[in-house]
Amino acid sequence: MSFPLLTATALAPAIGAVATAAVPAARRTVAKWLALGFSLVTLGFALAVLLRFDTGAGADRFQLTESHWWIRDFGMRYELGVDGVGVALIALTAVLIPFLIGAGWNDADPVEGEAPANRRWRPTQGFFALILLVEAMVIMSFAATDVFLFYVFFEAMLIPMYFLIGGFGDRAGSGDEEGQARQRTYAAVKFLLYNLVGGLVMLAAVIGLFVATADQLPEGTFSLRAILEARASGDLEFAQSTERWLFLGFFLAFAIKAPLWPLHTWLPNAMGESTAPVAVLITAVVDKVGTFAMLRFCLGLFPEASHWATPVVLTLALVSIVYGALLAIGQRDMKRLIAYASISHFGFIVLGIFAMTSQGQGGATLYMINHGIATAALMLVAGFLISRRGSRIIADYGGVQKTAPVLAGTFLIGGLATLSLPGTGPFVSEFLVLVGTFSRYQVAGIVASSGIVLAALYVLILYQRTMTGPVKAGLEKLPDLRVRELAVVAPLIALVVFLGVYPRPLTDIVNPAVEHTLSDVDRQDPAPQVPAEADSGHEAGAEHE
Amino acid sequence: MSTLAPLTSLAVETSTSTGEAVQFWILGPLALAGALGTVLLRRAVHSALSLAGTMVILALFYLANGAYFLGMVQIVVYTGAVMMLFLFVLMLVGVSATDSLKETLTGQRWLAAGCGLGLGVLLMAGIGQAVTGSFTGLAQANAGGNVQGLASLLFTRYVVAFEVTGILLTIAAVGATLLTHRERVERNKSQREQSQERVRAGRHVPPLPAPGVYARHNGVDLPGLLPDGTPSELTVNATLRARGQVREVHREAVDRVAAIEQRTATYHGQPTPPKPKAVDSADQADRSAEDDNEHDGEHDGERTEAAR
Amino acid sequence: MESLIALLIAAPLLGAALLLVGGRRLDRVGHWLGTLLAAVSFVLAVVLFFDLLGREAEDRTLSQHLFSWVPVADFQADVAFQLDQLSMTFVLLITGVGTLIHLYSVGYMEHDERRRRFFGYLNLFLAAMLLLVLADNYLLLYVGWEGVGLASYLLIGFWQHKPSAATAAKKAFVVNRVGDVGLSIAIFLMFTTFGSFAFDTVLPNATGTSEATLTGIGLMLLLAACGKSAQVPLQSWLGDAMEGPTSVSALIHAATMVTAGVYLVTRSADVFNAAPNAQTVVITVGAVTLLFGAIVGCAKDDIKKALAGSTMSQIGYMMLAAGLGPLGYAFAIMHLVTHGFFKAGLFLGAGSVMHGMNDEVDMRRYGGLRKHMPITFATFGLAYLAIIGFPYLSGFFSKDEIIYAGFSKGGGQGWLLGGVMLLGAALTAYYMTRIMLLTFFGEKRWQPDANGHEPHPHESPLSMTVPMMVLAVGSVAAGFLFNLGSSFEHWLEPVTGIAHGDSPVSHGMVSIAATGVMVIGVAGAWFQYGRRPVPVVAPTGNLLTRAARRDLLQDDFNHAVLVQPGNYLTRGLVYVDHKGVDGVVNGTAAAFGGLSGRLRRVQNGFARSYAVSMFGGVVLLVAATLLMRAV
Amino acid sequence: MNPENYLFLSALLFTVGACGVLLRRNVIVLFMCVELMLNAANLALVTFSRMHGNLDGQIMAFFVMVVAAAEVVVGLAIIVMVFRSRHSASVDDASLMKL
Repeated sequence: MSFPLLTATALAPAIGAVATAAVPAARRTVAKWLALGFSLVTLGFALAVLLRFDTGAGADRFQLTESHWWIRDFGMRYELGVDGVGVALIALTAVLIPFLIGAGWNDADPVEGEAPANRRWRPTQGFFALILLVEAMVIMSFAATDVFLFYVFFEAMLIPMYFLIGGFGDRAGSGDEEGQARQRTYAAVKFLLYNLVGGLVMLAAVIGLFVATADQLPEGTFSLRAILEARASGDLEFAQSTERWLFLGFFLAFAIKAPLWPLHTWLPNAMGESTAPVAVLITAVVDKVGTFAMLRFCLGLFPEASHWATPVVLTLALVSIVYGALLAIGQRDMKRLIAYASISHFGFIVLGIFAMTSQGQGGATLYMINHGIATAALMLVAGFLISRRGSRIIADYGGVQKTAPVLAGTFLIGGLATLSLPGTGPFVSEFLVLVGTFSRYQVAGIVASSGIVLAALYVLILYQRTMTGPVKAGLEKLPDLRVRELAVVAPLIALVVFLGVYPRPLTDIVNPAVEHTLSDVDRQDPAPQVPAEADSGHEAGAEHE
Repeated sequence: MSTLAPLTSLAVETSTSTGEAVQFWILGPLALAGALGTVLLRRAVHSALSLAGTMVILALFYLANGAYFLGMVQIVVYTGAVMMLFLFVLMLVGVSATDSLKETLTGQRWLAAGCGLGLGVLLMAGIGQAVTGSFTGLAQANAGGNVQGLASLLFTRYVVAFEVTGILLTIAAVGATLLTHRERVERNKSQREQSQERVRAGRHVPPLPAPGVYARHNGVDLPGLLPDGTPSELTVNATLRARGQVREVHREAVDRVAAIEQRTATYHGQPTPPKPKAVDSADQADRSAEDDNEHDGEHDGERTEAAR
Repeated sequence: MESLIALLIAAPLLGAALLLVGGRRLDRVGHWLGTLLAAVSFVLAVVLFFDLLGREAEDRTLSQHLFSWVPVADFQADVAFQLDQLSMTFVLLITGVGTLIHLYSVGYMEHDERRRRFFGYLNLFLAAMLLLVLADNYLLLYVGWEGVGLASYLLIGFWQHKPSAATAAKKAFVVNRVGDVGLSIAIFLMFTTFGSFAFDTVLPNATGTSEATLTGIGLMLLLAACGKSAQVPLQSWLGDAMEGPTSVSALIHAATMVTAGVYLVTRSADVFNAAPNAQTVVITVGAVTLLFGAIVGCAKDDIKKALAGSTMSQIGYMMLAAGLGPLGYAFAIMHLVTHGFFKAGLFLGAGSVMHGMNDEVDMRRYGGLRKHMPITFATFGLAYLAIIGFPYLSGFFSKDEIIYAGFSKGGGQGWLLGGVMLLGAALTAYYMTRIMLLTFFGEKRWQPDANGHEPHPHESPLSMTVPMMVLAVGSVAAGFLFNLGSSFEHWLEPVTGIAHGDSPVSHGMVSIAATGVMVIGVAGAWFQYGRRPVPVVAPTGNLLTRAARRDLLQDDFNHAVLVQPGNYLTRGLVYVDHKGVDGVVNGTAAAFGGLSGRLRRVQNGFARSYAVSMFGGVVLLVAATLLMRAV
Repeated sequence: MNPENYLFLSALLFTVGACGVLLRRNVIVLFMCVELMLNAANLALVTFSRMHGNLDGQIMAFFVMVVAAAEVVVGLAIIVMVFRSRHSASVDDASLMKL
């Protein structure tokens, strides 16, 4: 059989994690370079996946597949394979991690006077090892086509994340160390509990799925591909109630992971308390697993239930969009603001997924990528700023633009990308989502569009309060971006702009996958009603008069 | 042996002899009373005694039920050995140590009462349910003699259990000795050291006064009297003091001592020594303070009782 | 030839990239580089213009397809350009005026250490604006649309150390965003209706599509136009936008960007023609804004804000004309161009005045400046005459045409529109004369500023005066040239179409009437400001005056209706999220904690209570067994 | 009369003993109550053996006695030890079995 590329991609960071963790305490720099190296190796593999992936018309849906028995008695297989969405997201993960490592280069150095005598104390090694571990698990869950395999990594991810959030706060250094530690622990526990609840419900659903398949097929299976085929050939037909319950079980877990109102409150805590790279890791990488899984599992496995749930899900998504944006406007803490902005964006993603149009879902997938990169840019710059001043409170800043113009500039670009300005990646995706939604659910589309204005508000308010105006006391000597920091941010910004101007490569990868998903849920795009027949035209008109 | 008389006419199929019935109806209530006594009497000794009584009665019941061997064992082992053991320990711990009737655990009494009542009712109901009119006596079971019968069973069918219980007993004995035997970790203090630390501690340096001085009799639990006739508890053994078993010194004794002092004083033509208020424990301080204003002996006695 | 179109945009874009990324090395040459690239794209524009002139009127449409931008199923967005007469007009205006203003800024921003970045932003603006007018589909237009919004945001807030500037910039961007929502919804509707949003599919198919849909699209487009062109109800940002450097106000907030709304309406002519209701709304908006701006313009003491008011009102004219359909499109554009000249001229003049007066903007502290800065006075004066519609200057032609078109709408509507526009003309004459008198005539009223510097007005350097002169020439001659055999109409005819309604009044009468009201307005201003001395501190006038000074309470309205409730809402939601949503979660956790705390009490360590529980257990077991046996 | 009465009696004794265990605080008394319960059980066993006409019940009672003896020995030893360490014979004083 051919070289197991996906396994290699997932394995590289795992090995890297072990290697990094093994570095002796004194050799911090070695650990850092080691971690960076392995993340780059992973990136290499991911690019190989990207190249090997055939976007041609005749190409089959899941490619680079690997399949072995894992636990035969329970029909669990080690089964990997990627469709366009998976490829794109794996690429996103592999691209982001090196930047995160670069951004967090000094975040995990032991603080002065923090028991350097104790030789076994190696926070730095731990930090980077954990990040690599998360990367491995995320890639694995993007590549897994066996529901149970996916579940395992979906849950295992929580462990390193828990330690990353609880163990490494940013050096806000505002005196009250214990208070921060308490906050951090609270955030970490909250994150863990929230996701565990979802995960356990999902576990029940996963087992339920196995039972349901075992009832109808010769032997029960967890394999997504097998189930899809069986469903296509009509061998497998879930009872309506069964399907709906299973759907809910899966959806709850994913809705928590990709925080959907009202299950979102863990995100602001987690992102606020953790260091900027970890915050990016949460929102840009880990949470994407949730939305990705909605697209692949909820829709793929339970089409009928997905139709059934669509109205509710859309409503929740809309609430998330508006609610998240409004709360972002109301925040005093930079990182929490970005977190709430992300909640609003996840609303858009879910909206696009459940609009069940090729624009909507394609847009949603692009949105996952673009939001990842844009938020990374914004959050990392914010992190640099915070590490300089030692405070997350917006009111502590002002006039930064005068003392650190480059920092301010990058921050502005990140912000503009976040408010999805045309010419940046997020615009394309957001517009696609909106078009896709509007073409089937006009009211929803219009309500969601209000998010455009709100986004402008929270981003520009943030920029105005921190960057413009007279220079706040204590910021006169604020150093501008250092070379390392610039090297981290500049490529991200370049990427954002490139994807805004020429998203073609991405769309080519994503479109076929989306078509497949739509055929799973047997939905076609609504046809344009030109010329003449104008029934929905009337509604459209009515919307605005 | 009058109780043994009805035993000869045993093994009736449907109903026991009236004699046994009489015996039961006399002794049964007594046994129950003993049990209640065990539970309700305040002083441990009393409850121990009433328990012993119950056990004896039970022994009689065994005999009445044709378990001659057990009856004897009951008397010898239980009433003889076990209860005596209990009494020894009681002596060790304090014979007259009493429970205060105040229940410290909230709701304990009610729960206990509820449970007890419930269990009683249920057991009664259960037994009542299981009542079968007739019963097979032990006539042929005891045909070869009760002890022989037991032995034949014990050494055939239950031989393993028997051995095991033997081992159990051995272990119990060893365990008991181990538990109660105290390992001395440091060497004994020499007398010198003891006296030295006594002086350092500023405790009573000279040897303690002997009990019973000037007392009507020299029981070890009778405190000696100070020159003014106030009893000094220092003279009584610490253990007794701990158990609160210091005997009362009766007022006459005190007065008599005082009188003797008086007389000798007048004989030598000395001025009467003033009654010193020098006392060695607050307990006696207020007591002698009371001596002045009221002179009621047993009232005084029960007051000291209360003082303990 | 087509390939030049992309270069048209590429030149300033390159400039922007170089200047913004280039860093300090370019500080010395940056401004010249920017100006040069602007000039380059102007030259290209001229070349293309003559190329178009060389062709037949019918095939004067060049188009260039660069690459497919966002292809998702039916959603096919391309990066492709289309250059027709309408676009060409705009391109010339943008690049021409743009270049001039670049030149002007070289002098105007001389003492600003961030001049390089300023020119970067200006180039960015040019690129975006060109993209806007050259796009061949609405989505790409949207990109340019937001691009100019961004540029204007950056330029308004260029002096970021001033909180007022930062706030104004934010306000402008947000208000524009509201309009953009309109544009995007319009695009959604087009996509759902026509399956595309390229001009050449949407516009031809417009006729024959349900009117309701078209009305919807039209209204949404209008909303967008209102945002960009500061029309009621989204007008509030323009006044504050004057916080930016004056050359910016001249280029973006007078000549080009704010007129994008008119471009949008004109470009979507077919849609609006097929949706009369939408047109009516457009007309109403135009008329209202026309008066609104004029009234505000009359009351302001800040010279730039007064000019901003006038800009609004002039764009109101254009909007109204555009709303008239084929009757007015051509004249809307014509007025747009002439206005581009004279209003830019006016702003540059104002800038030059401020340049000489230590950035003093209060006209009541000017006075008698004509002898101190003659060139400025001359150019400003010419532009002034042009805008008030002095006969045979450019304003005269374009405005009269619009008024005439208004009358020829026919019926009571026609009379009404004509009347309104005449009133507007009178007001225009009034407030412009007021500005003129307050600034250049009368005795000097200036005083030392806050730092005690006595301003000593002086004429501005050549780099500033030259553009002013050029624009002055433009504002004098443009109208006349355009009207020469109504060349302009015929130039635009293929795009907008031409119609001539039957006006109740003849063309000549309209001109006479317009001139008449102009004279009245000037006289009114003269009587108020020319004859008696002007108080340095504005008197509290009547209610209308005071309202007008506060921009007719637009900000108070927005504050009361939008901002304040918004604040309360967000604060409330923050509270709800913390106490409500999060409270539920933490509450559950706390509940479990408390419960276990209670249960812990049972383990009180007293052997007897354990005994009780065991005993109770026994009782239960016995009971259970008995029950089993009972049943 | 019928030997069942012995059973009723033993039930009563057992209950009383149990209540004693629950109510008394003095370790020794408590222990006696346990003995009382054991005896009650024995009475029942003996009675059963009589009713069924075989000696197994008595054997059981015998074993109970032996075990009880062993238990008493060890138990009392423990009591003595506890008393030594904390000079008290009250169960409630040894309440360290808390969480």
